[in-house]
Amino acid sequence: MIAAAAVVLVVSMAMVLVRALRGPTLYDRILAANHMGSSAVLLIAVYGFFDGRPEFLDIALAYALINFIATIAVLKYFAYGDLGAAGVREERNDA
Amino acid sequence: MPDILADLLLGIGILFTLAGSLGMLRFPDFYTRLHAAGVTETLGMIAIVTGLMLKTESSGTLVRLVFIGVFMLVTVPIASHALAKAARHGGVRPALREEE
Amino acid sequence: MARKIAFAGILGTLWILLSGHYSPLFVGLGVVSVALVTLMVHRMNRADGTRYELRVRWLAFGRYVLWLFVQIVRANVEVARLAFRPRLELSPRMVRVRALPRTELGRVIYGNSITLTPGTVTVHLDDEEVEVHALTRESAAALESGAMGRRVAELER
Amino acid sequence: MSTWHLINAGLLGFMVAVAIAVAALRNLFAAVMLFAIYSLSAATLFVALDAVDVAFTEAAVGAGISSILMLATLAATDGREKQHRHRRALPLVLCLALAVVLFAGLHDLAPVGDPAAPAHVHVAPRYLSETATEVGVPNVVTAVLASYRGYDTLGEAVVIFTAGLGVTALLGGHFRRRRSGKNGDV
Repeated sequence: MIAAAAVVLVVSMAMVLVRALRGPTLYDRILAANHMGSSAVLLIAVYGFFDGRPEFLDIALAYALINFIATIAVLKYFAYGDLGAAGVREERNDA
Repeated sequence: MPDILADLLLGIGILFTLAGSLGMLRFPDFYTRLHAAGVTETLGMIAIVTGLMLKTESSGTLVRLVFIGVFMLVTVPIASHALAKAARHGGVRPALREEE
Repeated sequence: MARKIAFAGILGTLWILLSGHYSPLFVGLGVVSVALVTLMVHRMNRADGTRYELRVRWLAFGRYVLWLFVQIVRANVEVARLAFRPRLELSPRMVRVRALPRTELGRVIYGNSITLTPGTVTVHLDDEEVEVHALTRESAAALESGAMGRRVAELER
Repeated sequence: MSTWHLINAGLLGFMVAVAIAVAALRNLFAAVMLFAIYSLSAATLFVALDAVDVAFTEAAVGAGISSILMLATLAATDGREKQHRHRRALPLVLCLALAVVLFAGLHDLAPVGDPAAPAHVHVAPRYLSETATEVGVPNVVTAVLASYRGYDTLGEAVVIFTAGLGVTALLGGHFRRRRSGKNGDV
């Protein structure tokens, strides 16, 4: 079942990749990249078990962190056009 | 017995992962695809991670799996919400159907 | 100060759990890392100055998580069925729901719970209401019944 | 064809597809997102090849930091690629020639995991057997990078640090100006 899970995860990543290539909007691509990141976390975890080396989970864990931070950073860029802006505070001042 | 349960959970996990990716391909606009992505990242992820938990004896591995699961459950809705908000902010109009 | 110590304690526990090595060199490296991160967070707090209070009824919160899990499973089955159906039967819509929780933390829990259940995504959240994109009429109706909002409101104290 | 081959073929296929799409795309923001997917496939591929430490670096630097750096670059420039007017025959010929050379060289590579490969018989056995007593770090790759090749790594770090300083000196003023202008509007 572990091998099947790994293969299915690769197949589903391929499906998401098609979405990333087709777009059409930029946000579809960001969503696809984020989603592929989540699938990759699962794939790395499953692959560790498939290979008999569950220590690989450290990478899955690190990747889960990076995936989230990268997505938020990218979105912050699109929302404020600047990575250094203190987005939350600006918004609170507006409200 | 735990082994059968683990395989069952992995099976459920890959079923929902596949459903999420299929939705990503088939659903008509960005916002609906966001829902599809949620399927993989919630139940698909929970089932796979729990299935793997049942397959391990080492406590270190267990701790890491718990961290992965909890961390993804905390971050996934934040990322989805940020995406939805950014897309609306960026002018992506949702395709709506209001039949009533 | 108590906050800083608690924060450093959490980081240290995390380090020990993930490291698994207890030689002086590694514990020393861990202490240095924890001290550095605590210092950085201390300076960041000074920069943006926002504080968040985590005050919920923890027992009720545990019950809520279980309830939410059941909702997540149900919603997942629903959306997965839609994805596998040969004909797409979506009726996407935007709905506005009054935000029942009063506190900031309650509304954050509410908004995240809505997003976490597939079929509904919080698009906007302010003091009065949440704006939600729903995949089907059923998921929108389930949200408009307000069951989730009431449950989150009960967590606040 | 085993699962391992399937996974590797799939991930390599992703990388090829993404590379072609990036070359074809004119919207640079979309290209940055595709590059993130490229790095991610590479990182997963490194895991499948047992190169855990490289995978770690690729995930952190390739998918995390570089996407953000590329976006910061786009913030300072323009989001669309300019149309090229010059001829493309020469670059194409060069690329094809390079590909031929690389494919010819592929022949001489040792198979993955071959214990008799030249890289595995020279100093590697000593690193593997002596790291625990000589350095005392559980990860051999860390021991090699930080101790056996410590000066080499120090040199690399100096180069990267200098490059970072240079970029900060060039771009820092630009971003500060932009931000102060923005605050003035609010």
